[in-house]
Amino acid sequence: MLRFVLRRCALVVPSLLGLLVVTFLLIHAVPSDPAVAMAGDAATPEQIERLRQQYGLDRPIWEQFAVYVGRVAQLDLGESAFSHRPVMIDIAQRLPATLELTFCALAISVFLGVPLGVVSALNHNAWPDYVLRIFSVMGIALAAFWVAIMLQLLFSMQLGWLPLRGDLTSTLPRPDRVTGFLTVDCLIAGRWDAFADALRHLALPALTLSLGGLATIVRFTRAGTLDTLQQDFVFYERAMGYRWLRLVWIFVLRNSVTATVTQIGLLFGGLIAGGVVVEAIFDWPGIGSYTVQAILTGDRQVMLAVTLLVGTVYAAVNILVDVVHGLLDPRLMERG
Amino acid sequence: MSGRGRVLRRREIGTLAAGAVAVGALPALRIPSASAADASTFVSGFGLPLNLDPHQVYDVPMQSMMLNAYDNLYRYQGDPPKIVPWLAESHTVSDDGLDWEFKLRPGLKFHDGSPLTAEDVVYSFRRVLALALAPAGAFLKILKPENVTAPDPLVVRFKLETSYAPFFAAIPSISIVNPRVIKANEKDGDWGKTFLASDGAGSGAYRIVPAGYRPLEYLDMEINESHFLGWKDNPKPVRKIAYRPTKESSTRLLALLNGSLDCTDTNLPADQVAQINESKIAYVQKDVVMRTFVIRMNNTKPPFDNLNARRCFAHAFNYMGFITDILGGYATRDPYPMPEDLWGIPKDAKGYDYDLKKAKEYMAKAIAEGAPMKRPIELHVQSENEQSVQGAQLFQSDLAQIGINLKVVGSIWSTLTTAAAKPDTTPDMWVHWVSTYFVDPENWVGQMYDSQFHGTWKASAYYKNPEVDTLLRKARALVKQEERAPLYQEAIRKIMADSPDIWIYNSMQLQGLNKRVKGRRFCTVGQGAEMRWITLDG
Amino acid sequence: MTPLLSVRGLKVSIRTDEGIAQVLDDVGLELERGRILGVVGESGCGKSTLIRAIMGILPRGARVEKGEIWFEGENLLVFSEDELNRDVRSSRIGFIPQDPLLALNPVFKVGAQLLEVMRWHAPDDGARGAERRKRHVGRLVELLRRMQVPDPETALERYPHQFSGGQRQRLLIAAALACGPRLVIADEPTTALDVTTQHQILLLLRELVGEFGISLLFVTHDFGVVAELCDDLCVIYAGQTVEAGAVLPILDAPAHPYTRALLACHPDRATSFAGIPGSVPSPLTPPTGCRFAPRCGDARAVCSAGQPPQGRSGSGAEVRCVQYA
Amino acid sequence: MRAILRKLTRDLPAMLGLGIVLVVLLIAILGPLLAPYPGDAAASHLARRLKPPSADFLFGTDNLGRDIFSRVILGARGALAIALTVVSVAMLIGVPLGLIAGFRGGWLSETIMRVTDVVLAIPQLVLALALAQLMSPSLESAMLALSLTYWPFFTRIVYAETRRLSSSLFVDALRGVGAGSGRIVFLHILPNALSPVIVRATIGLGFTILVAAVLGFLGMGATPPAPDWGLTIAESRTYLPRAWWYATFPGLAILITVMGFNLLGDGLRDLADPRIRRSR
Repeated sequence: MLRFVLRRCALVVPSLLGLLVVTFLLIHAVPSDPAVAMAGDAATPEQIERLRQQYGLDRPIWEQFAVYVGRVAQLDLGESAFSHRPVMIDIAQRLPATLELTFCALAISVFLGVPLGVVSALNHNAWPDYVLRIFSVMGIALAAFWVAIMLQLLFSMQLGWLPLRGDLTSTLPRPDRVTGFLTVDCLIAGRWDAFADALRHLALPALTLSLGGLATIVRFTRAGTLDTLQQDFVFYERAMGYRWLRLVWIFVLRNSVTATVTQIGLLFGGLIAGGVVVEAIFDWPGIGSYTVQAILTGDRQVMLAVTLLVGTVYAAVNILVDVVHGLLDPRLMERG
Repeated sequence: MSGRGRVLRRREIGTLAAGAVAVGALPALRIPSASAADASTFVSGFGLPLNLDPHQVYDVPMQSMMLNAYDNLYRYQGDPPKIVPWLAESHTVSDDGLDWEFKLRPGLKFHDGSPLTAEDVVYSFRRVLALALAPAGAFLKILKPENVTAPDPLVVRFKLETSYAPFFAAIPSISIVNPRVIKANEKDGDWGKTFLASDGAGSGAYRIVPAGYRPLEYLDMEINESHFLGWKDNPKPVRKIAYRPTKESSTRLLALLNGSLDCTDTNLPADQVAQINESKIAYVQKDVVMRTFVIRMNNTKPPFDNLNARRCFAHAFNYMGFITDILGGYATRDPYPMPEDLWGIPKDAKGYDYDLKKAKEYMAKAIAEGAPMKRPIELHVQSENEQSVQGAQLFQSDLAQIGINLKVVGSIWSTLTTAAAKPDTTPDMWVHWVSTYFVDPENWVGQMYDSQFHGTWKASAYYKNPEVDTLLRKARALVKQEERAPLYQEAIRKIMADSPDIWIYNSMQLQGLNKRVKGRRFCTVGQGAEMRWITLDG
Repeated sequence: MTPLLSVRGLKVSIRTDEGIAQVLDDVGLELERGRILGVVGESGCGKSTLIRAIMGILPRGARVEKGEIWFEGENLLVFSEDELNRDVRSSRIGFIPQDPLLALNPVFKVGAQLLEVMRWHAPDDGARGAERRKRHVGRLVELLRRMQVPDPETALERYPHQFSGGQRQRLLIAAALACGPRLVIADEPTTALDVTTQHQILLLLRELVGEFGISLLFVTHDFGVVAELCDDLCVIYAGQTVEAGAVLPILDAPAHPYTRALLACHPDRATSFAGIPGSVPSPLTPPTGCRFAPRCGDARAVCSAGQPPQGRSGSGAEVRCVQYA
Repeated sequence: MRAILRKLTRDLPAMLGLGIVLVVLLIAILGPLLAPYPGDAAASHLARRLKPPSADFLFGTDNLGRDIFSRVILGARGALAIALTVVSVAMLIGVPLGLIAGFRGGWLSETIMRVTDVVLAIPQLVLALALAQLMSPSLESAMLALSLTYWPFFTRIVYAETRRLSSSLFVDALRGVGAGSGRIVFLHILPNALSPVIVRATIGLGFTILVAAVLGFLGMGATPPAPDWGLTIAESRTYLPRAWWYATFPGLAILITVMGFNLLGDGLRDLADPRIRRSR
């Protein structure tokens, strides 16, 4: 088990390096000159030239790359050319917000999607299956920004149940930062009011973000369950008089979620990057809006760092997925 | 006997129904909404600058932030803007315009309680010059760090290299910072750049709360009880400012309408005005600001190197249609290359009007002179800016009528400014605003049409007229407004005759405000973001 | 005394995309207490559907059109799904599946799966909760030991794939017996095994019938197995019982042409490797007369005219063939 | 074949999907003929800005007074063009790579699959945004970015299928009778690997339309005055919630089209997957 995880981790390093090369080349091919943007609105050409030298932007690209990789190896992601803040700190502040949102969205997708997928499979080619399939496809097909605005109109404006935007009501003091996860920090500080408030702020963006994943999870759970239901052991278990609900929700489900778990891993990477629109509409202080901002201003350090980060999270989640697979299906673990 | 196969079905439907009931029950979990804001907290929708250091960043959001957290020697106040003493009581200038002396008020204090003296002002200016970032632009060429001195704890002296009239106009752009706080947080002689990017070291009416800051997301400030102006003129000031800028225009509107935002930023689209004014809770404040909207033409690229061609384009834009219908009338037609109400405008000069007949005539002339009017022309716009995109589309459909093929190309600010650094990469045409960094013709015509600024985006028409250069340079070196005004008038007449760009309007700033906001004072510099005058009802 | 299990005139149809398939068309069999009945037929003749019908787990689209299934004096066909699950499966009818690897849930420990069955169906001995579970574990260990599963205590903590094929089949036999059923249905339980293991399992089953006082319904396509194990025999062809009676007389003197043909194909007795010409007719379009007529060497005109009547052969078996009418 | 078609016709959602796809295709082909104001792709009519739906303008008008109904119809062609281009390019890159990696094995296969992993790890939106900068925001850069991030899916599918098939008995048999590699790959493996590819492509078409809309929303996709659905929704943000028709109809167009492709793809997959087919 441990060896398995270590081997997977070792495989990740060259992949990340490859990712870094690709991103680096790509970003450096972009014609916008960070020095111009950095210098600001009222800058003179001389000021711009000075900045170019100061940040080594006049050096050959391979040299810039070598310097960069050297620093990344020491876990130094550099400093944003614009905010002059260490990128590491910005990311450490923002990543938890995005992860919190992503986890909640995934949780909604999974807790709704898996049961719906099973129900759909049990009613294969009957009306509940049709209805569920159409609705779950609608989940993917609905543009997130449209859903987001509609949810805002309904829940924040019309009904007034949930806050419109942000991660915490502006009059509430923030809890001390321990983990960076707002809800967790609220709990650590024993701030129940802030905790409830933070959860309420999470609701709409998480719901919006969950829709795309929901459909995928319904789809794969349905296929997996259909597949499992064909297996001999299901007939055997029925013949042996297993209780129906336990048969479906325990004995069948555990066999049919392997494909779903793989999808969760793939979704996770997509959700982090795909949260951009949702974060923008709900003013969520996460990594998505940070990325867009970096791209719009041409902040190379940040673009590189974010790509590296998303790549790492993606790889980590996929290793985790493999581990979960192993736990779900003991046969895989033995094959290694 | 068919019952057996169906037993399953009944169960499954049961499961489904149970799910539906559970979903239906969710609203029952409703929790009463927390009150949006109390009467001591102002939730501001003003945008946040890239970082908090007023010596590194100088743009519109920074202006509105630093007016609250920092103080300046002089400050623009009122509408129309007047430059008034602030930390300084008064100033003197020598006849040659080279020696400037500012006298500070006594008893000034920073947020940490330490006294603010002339030495601190000197440090602040030297820091600006050493960092040489955006706000240094106006000073780098005319001021050496060693020529800023403090002969007395209350006197700051500047000795300029050359006479430069806009020097005084740019004084309010420099914030005075607390060297003791900065030096304590300096790393490798970086002038505390990293520290001040996310913290405060000022003396302003409000104090930055570093724990309440996340770049471009949120910022909290709390009141500075011991601000040098005191609070007698505003007995019930805002205790806390919560900057919560919105990213989406729809969210901004909704937040204002549900009371969770006390003011929007100042870029409210005209089409949202009616919706806000119809609400019970908010209204739209209209203010004329000095911010001109211009379509640039690259005068080095054919056909724009041809005067008749440029005039043709200038006559083909539907100025009033754009202003009346698309901007809902919330802008004033400004045919001049700078704000109409600024001094130095030649009121007798006639601008270009929307007249496709004239445009056609000029087009014929241009073609006769060999200008390639039929080639596809590219107009670059900032994709994220709805207004410029609409303007471009309007232009496109009008030009199509006279047989000119205009292509609208979406782009982003950093790409555009990079491209504008060289004449051959500068697009055929592009669109931008020119905001007020300091209230002086230099901010517009001076930097836009003096050929010495070629290579900066502001001068991206690559217009070159030696007579204009001479006039602008002469005006720049004089101190007295009476002497400078005629020079600018003359220069502008010549520029307008050459039609290097298409000047469209001067902006009217639209800002949504909650009705509980009272006591707002507007000034075009800072866009009414100064909070110390504001009181919240209720 | 009435038989333990008696199936009479069972007709089952399945709705498919192509139309309605008559999978079982008048099947009958009787199983006396304490005896072993072999059900024999080629694949596709309806053996699995018969088993499924007895256990009340027909595939989707299937319908019992006619017939009765009497078990211990009750007609199982009037039982609801719940009643079957509560009162019949495992507790009164045990089941041994064909392929023990596919029949065991691969991702659960064997113990968890066997205990799940006992949890719901083991006779109530008054114990509850943990105590009941402990007794079940004890009973299982005892059973596994009887089944000669090595290391029965730890066996419960292992996963199905960690056993050999023979061991897995022993586990499943234990599972079938765990709740004390009167009847055990075995669906070709030895097909997936090698010959030696097959023989061991058959011996074990033979012993268990007497030992546990059960009756065994043994489905197979292999006459060799029938000869080795069964007391009675029921031959099914194309959804119909064609010959039924005691094993030995039938093996000695098979009456129905199909039985004869099947026996002729068996390696032990085969005279040629010709097999039976043709194939089992599609249940969608069954022949009008005798189902076997198209493949029958002795077919006459009357065979295709209508359903042959039930008759009795010289050895006392019931035969569905005009020859014995 | 007929049996498969019949099964498809019995799958209601899949038929619904097929119907939608056909209608959208028809609209895309006949667009300018169907639109009541075909000139509104580019024209502007300031006098009738932001009019609600009426008999003249079924879906209302937009911020430049253009008929939204016409623009929704005219937008179908662009949406399909994007989707088809992206998926074709992705298939052209992905399928051959998958075949090579699956059939050849060794270091080449290893390299291809590692590169595939790397590309899969690049956040799609980041790449799209970066390319939009690189080539200035336009439909072309959006399409390129989407193609460049979508091909690994095909590579993975084809790789898996090829591996499965090339170790199968019948390929061994072909090798035994001396069939050449090219012949085996193109005549035997490719046709067999095709059905999962087609399924993926169908779903990919819907997916691409959606992501292109998101890019348009972020100002990184189609440029004005293209009657692009995503772009139209992006433009409408300022006018919500008052001009509800502005976002709603293009939104519905995206919804219905994407749903059509997805439902059809799901239906096709049910047919293509032998395990699921068995259950019928």
